[in-house]
Amino acid sequence: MAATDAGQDTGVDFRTRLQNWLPKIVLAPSFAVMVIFVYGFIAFTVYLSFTDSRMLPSYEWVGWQNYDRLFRVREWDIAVKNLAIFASLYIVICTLIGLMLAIFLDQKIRGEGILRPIFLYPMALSFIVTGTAWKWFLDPAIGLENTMHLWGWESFTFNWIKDREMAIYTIVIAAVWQSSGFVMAMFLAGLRGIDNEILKAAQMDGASNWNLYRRIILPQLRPAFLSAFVILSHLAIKSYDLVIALTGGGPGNATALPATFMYSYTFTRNQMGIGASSAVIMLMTIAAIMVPYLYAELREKK
Amino acid sequence: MTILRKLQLSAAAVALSTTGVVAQEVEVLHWWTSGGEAAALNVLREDLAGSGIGWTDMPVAGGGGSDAMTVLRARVTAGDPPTAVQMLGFSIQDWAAEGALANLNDLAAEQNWDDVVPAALQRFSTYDGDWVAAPVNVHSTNWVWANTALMEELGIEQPGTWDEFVAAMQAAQDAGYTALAHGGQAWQDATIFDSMVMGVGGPEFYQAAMVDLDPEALGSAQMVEAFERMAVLRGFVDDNFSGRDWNLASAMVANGDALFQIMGDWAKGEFINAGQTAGEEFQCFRVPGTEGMVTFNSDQFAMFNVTDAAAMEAQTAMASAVMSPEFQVAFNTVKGSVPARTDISPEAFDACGQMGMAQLAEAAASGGLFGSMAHGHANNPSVQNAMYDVITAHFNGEYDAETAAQEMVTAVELAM
Amino acid sequence: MAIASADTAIRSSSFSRVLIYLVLLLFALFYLLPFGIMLVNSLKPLEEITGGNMVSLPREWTIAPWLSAWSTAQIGVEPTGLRPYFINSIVMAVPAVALSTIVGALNGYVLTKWQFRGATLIFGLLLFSCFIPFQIVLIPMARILGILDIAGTTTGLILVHFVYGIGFTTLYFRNYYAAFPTELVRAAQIDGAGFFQIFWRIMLPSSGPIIAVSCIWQFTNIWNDFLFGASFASGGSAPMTVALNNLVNSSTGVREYNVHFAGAIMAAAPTLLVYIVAGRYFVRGLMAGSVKG
Amino acid sequence: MGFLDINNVTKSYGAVEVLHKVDIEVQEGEFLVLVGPSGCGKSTLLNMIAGLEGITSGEIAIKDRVINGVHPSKRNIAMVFQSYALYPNMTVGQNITFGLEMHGVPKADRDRAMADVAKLLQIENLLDRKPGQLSGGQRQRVAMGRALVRNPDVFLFDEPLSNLDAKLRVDMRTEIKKLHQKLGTTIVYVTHDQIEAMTLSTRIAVMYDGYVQQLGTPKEIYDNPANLFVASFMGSPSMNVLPARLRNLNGEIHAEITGAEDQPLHLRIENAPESYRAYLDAEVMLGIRPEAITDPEGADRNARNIQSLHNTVSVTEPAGADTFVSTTLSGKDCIARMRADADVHPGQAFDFAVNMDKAVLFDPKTEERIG
Repeated sequence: MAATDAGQDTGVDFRTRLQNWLPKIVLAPSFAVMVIFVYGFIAFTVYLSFTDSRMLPSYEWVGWQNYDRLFRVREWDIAVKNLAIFASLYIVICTLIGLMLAIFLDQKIRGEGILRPIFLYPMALSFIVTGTAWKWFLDPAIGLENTMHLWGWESFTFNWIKDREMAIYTIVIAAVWQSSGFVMAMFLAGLRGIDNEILKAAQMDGASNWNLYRRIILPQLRPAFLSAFVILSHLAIKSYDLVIALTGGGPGNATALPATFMYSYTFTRNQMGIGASSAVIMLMTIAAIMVPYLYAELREKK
Repeated sequence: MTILRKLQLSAAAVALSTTGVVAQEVEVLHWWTSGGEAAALNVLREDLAGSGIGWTDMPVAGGGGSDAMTVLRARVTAGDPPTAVQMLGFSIQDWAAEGALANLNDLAAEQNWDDVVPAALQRFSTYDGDWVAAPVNVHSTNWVWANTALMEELGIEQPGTWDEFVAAMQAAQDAGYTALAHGGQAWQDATIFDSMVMGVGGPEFYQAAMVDLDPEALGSAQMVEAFERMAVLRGFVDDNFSGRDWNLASAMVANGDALFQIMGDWAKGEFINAGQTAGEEFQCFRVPGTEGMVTFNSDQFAMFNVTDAAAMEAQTAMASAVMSPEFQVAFNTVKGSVPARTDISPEAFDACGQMGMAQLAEAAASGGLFGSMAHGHANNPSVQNAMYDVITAHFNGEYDAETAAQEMVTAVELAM
Repeated sequence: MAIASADTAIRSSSFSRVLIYLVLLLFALFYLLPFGIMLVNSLKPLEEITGGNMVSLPREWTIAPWLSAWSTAQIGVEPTGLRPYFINSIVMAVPAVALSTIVGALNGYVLTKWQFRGATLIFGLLLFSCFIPFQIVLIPMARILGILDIAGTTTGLILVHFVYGIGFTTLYFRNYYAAFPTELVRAAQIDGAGFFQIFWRIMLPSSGPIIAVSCIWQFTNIWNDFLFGASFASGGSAPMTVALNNLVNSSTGVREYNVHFAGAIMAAAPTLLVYIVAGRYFVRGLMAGSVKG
Repeated sequence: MGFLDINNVTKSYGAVEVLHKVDIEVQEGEFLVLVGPSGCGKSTLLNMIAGLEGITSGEIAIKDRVINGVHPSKRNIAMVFQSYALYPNMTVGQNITFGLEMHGVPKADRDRAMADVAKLLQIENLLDRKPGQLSGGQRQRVAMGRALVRNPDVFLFDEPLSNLDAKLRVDMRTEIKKLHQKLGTTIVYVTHDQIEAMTLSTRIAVMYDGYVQQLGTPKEIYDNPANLFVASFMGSPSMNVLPARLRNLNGEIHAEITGAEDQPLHLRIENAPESYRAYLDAEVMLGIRPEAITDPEGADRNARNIQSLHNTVSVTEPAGADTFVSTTLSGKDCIARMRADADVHPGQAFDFAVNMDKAVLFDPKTEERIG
């Protein structure tokens, strides 16, 4: 798609030569910034994970010791298991709700202009802002359960946030609340991008609504599914303030996630080496998801 | 260590290029950000303003100071440390070990700090015999807060032993009240655990287990007993305790919904805020079994290395102001804690405050004054948090007492 | 690029339409609930909150918490309320959003219309940078800001937000410009327009929706950031989130929940406003580019 | 030396050569059409003239100035794109004058130039509109206006009519032809549509697979295609190509083909060139345009060698002006173009009149024309 690739020519005039260099010059600062601030820092973190850094970085090499310790710490196990539960539920539920809302909103709904921002706004708020409200709402003594009791539904119980086994699901609820609207917007954009003639054709072919969606529309939303998956998995892995605001990792350590684990070890517990090794594992997980996706996407484009 | 030296070199370079603009100023990193405690800190600011020293406020709340410590690390790494930083216990020692703190020996000698500050506090304010921090207050953490009206209604006397304490709570529970108001957060769990360890084993055992981290003490029968007492307390806590903020637990006592709360002396502010008076609507007494002993934490201002003379002067002035009796009184009456100096008149303090001051002096003299593990004054943060993990897991029913004691041994070993 | 009329005219019975409306309304309620709790409690006196049900409507309405949070609440040693920090946040967010959007647009332009060997690889690397956990950059970033002598300044903070925003803005613009006809660029070249003239005169005027997406995304992220704001801004220049956190998270003080909620809503107001005002461009912009991958 | 010289130009992407030694000389005022199927390299060649793609080897010169490596805007060319490439954010007027503005032409001159062009193309009333508000034909005019206003040495057209509907395409075709006749400009025009090529051009370069297959006037190309590709690509319906054998019957050369019932049929070739003798009794490909096969009454009066051919009609397709008649020859469908009122029915045994003046022969192996 090169607009000019006179690079392989002989005898190029100055203006053209400048024009050929300009794109590279323009991209260069971003490239430099990225090499230093992203990949340099990643390299630094990888290095730290092999040192005995505690409060501040140290350069004393200790080999795999931090990784060895990391996998012996019970909290890390919990954090990883929690992430597995959290990420899978979060991604699936967000996608389902997002898709459902998008399909419903796409039915020539009156008031779409009001509903859409309502669905979308939680993405605009940080959990520093909404954390307390969520905590109250989920707290059985003052929130939903209490309100139901006041309204006369005495047998109603909703005490997940206090329950070691269930607390992680309250994190899922709050996380779904925050991002499902965003997923809805992506699917809605995908739906609106589908050629109407195809739908008309399918309807003339006698496809029922169910089949229309299953066979015609959903397959065409594949790019939206992919984008949603990538954005959601990255949000899931990076989830931090959500947990801190809602449960602080509790009850006990029942809702710790790798991101909270990493922060706690690096900055609160002065075990920067172990914190770095957990960060490296997280980065590798992200890379395992992202690299194949990026490779497929970019190769296809080329 | 070596990198920190390098950092300082660059810090010096930075300082050379930037200072000299404002004559005298202190930048203070702290997490006393709102309400009464921030207002109390303002006393200090105005004090300094009186001597022509500016105050750049750098408050970072959250996580009981852990966010502030993260920020501090960023600032030091950037070669731009604040003048003074609010700090707890072992953090001061860690930063001093990195060579990041200033030497206050001249001022301390001049003002005779060695004699007026209890030795147990000096353990944290000094490093290698050099003064590096100015202590602001002493919080004791082994207090029980009780609702007077409820005690009268249930016919309960102030309990003097563990058994009486349990009996009193049983009575409250039988009468349909919450016996023990508690918030299920790791540091709150650990706060009551401190008192249990102290109550079961006394000072020597506390020293061996929580400070010296002796594996034998950590896995001993006494430790099992301490955990069993935790389980007993768990039986008196209501079902909704998990994640509750400590001040909501205090409110339960103040409102007469709960009988007792085990909490540090900052809880007093909640009662006073509810319009109550110490010794009248609410009572304070030491956790039964820990009388004569005090587990404490102490907020201190650690002074960071500054390079030019004006900044050093301002820093010294600030340390001096922090240690002045006027500020110690003004601040601690608001904060609920007691002064870090033992030579201050208790007049200005309320009943609980006066009791606290007397007991602090007494414990300091008898060797019963110990840093609180829950508040980072018994061991370093990695061990502290490893203990948190075990205590919280046990309190939430994941371990029985035997397993918990065993887990203490392994968790501490891993964290060292 | 108007939104194609919702002509996905799938006929459905009136019964299922009622059902659809019902579901949509239920979800709207679900989404509004936490904000509702905040709003209701910010209008109550404190005793009503600590004494009673936190979900019920105020018995006595008051705007005192709002006034307090805005101008008199204690944030650190000074009772300034959130007002000065609000301005800090704007001073920080506006240039950071503008810079990262402009650079993202230029990058997207280069990556689609002036591809050279290795450009795709650079884009891949740039994209992966969106996914770096911010906690790990704290220490090395602090060091670099120190070396650059902009530690503790708003400039430093703008740099940080700019750096970690480029990945996303480049992604958005690249996907948008990929669908932009290359013939236009060629026509402009023949007409004699240079690299920047083409960008300025041809590309940018047609980039409305994606500029909106990029700005919304960046503004939300930067405005809501706490970690960088707390670590890299010094006291007086701290952004809103840090001040809000200082207001809400006092460790051992009395908690004025009504003031906290009022402050929280204030802190959220600009991002909410951006979503409501520019939100309709959001779906349009997503449609025009990013969803198509 | 011509006005626009393309000398031995090649283009490679990496190791793949996509254009092979193209050599074309265009005279001033010529209308050169590059025609060929997609992927033949015609657009690449045009882009190389425009400077939008680099030249791997060889030279391109305009007015004796070598323009390799010269920036597109410095070549004094103008280009009309398939999608018109109108800047969506500018009005029609701004679109037309953008190039002048970029070249630093003062506003007054730009406006005058714009007024002239607008008048020429009858788009005066559209000047304040945005491209989005125009119909396809109007956009086409604006795109041409944008090219015309620059008064360039060479106009480049990249399939400018392919986005229009059939009717409009014919109208615009005529209009472009008129403009060319009126202004006498030099034009290089790319299309895949052979009718456009035939109608518009003064010369055609037929391209396939990166090679110029044949360069010549429309008549040369049509009547004497250089090879089988050109023969079948140019003309619609395309030339009938039938396997045949050359026979020497009574001292005269005949092409022998088979009819619908496999009966041998012989078509005499007059004035056969010497080169045909080499192919006697060998297999050749016989190419006959549909219009060279008619009913006897409709045969060309001026033709010297009309051969009669008796064969069965398989299908008739009345198309208004003409009737297309299919018959099977040498096992292949062969199409004849007849008068509308020719009396032909399917299944009928019919006497076709074949104008052998127009017949050409190809070597089946090299696919080159013999002769």
